[in-house]
Amino acid sequence: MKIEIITEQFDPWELLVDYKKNQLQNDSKIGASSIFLGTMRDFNDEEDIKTMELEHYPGMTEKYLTKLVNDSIKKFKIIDGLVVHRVGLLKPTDPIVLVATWSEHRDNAFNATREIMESLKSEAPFWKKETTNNGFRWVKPKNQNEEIVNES
Amino acid sequence: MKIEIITEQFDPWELLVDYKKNQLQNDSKIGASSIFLGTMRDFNDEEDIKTMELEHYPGMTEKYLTKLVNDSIKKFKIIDGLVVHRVGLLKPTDPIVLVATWSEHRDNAFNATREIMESLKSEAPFWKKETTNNGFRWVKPKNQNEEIVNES
Amino acid sequence: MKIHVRYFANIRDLLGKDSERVNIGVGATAEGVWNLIANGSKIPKDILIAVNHEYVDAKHVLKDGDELAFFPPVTGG
Amino acid sequence: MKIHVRYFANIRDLLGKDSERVNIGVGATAEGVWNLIANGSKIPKDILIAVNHEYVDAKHVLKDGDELAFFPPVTGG
Repeated sequence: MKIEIITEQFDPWELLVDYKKNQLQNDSKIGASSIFLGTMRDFNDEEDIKTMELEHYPGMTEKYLTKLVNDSIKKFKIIDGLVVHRVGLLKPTDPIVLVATWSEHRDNAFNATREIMESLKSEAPFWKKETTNNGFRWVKPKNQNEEIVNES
Repeated sequence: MKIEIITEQFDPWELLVDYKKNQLQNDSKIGASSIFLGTMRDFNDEEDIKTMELEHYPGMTEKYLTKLVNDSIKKFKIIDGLVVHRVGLLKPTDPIVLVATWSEHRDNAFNATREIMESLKSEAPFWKKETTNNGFRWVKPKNQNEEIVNES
Repeated sequence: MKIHVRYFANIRDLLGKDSERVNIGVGATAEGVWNLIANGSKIPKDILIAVNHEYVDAKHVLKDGDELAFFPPVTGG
Repeated sequence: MKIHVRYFANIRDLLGKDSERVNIGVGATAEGVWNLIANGSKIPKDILIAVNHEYVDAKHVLKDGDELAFFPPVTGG
């Protein structure tokens, strides 16, 4: 398992290759890998986005993500899981989050990666602040009718 | 879109990086990438597997996969999709199939990659023949109670 | 009519051939071709049939020059 | 009891500080700390509260030395 909060831009594929080489090497029990990558868009809620600042709660965030992956290992019987999440100042096209799970059969990895992403989105302590042409704004979660608090 | 039937071992991450560089470059509308990789296991239905031969129906297979991805682009409003499938003689840990979809929001890419994989599994003309310690056997689909036709 | 018939996977093993060209009367179905080429073996219940790279059922009526394929349930991915 | 209080995102902006140490009587709840530090602003309806890195509700009773955090709904991923 790997949980990482990363302050610099990262290459998701290089990271996956490294992880597989060092942790999952020759694991011929793996039949399925399900990977999700979230990347920064240059447009959100009808405004161009210039940059984005991602903040987290050091200590709690790592603990929460570790729990998420451990829960998935038990619930979905996955072989292993990885979550890498960027914080700091991002620009459009930058990777934000990488989730990967490995399992014998595809159902397990598909479901695990999906559930990790949904739980991360709704409960892991991260916050996004976007810079638009009108200043900055804290992003509000989508399930709250995509409201936005403007603080230009 | 890219559909490829490949006769040699392939590196899924290199392939994704190349595709993104050449086809999706600077696409700052992409917020989500959902990737599935199927790899060969060394164990199936209670027997060790030495090698596997993957056969397809040239022409029909490519046509069917193209239709699958086109259907997904329409149904899930994904930005782009890719399917690469190995044929020929495989050994354990070899990549078998890579599916990737790209979309603005995560729901679309998650659902598209999942549906492409399920349709590919149930309808795309590929057949697996496994070599075990007892000879070879044609693999039967899992929804048929995992029956196996032994032909040693 | 002339039909190009192809066999894959364990259907090919069963029949001992991978393709052939058959002559059959106008109005013949996919199943009709099977009965002609299979030396009396019944058409397998779970067989899949394609004509010109599209799935069809056993009652599908063929046209001259069609490519007809018989194969077992697929197991890719 | 001594409580270490932390604020994140727009809660930090609202209060103009990112952390502080407060002294409060035994039996105090998370909401009690909010009322002490927030200069009269009501506790936001959608606020999230954590004690020692675990989510709790506003009525959670604190212990001496706890780390208490207030933050808005999360928007990671």
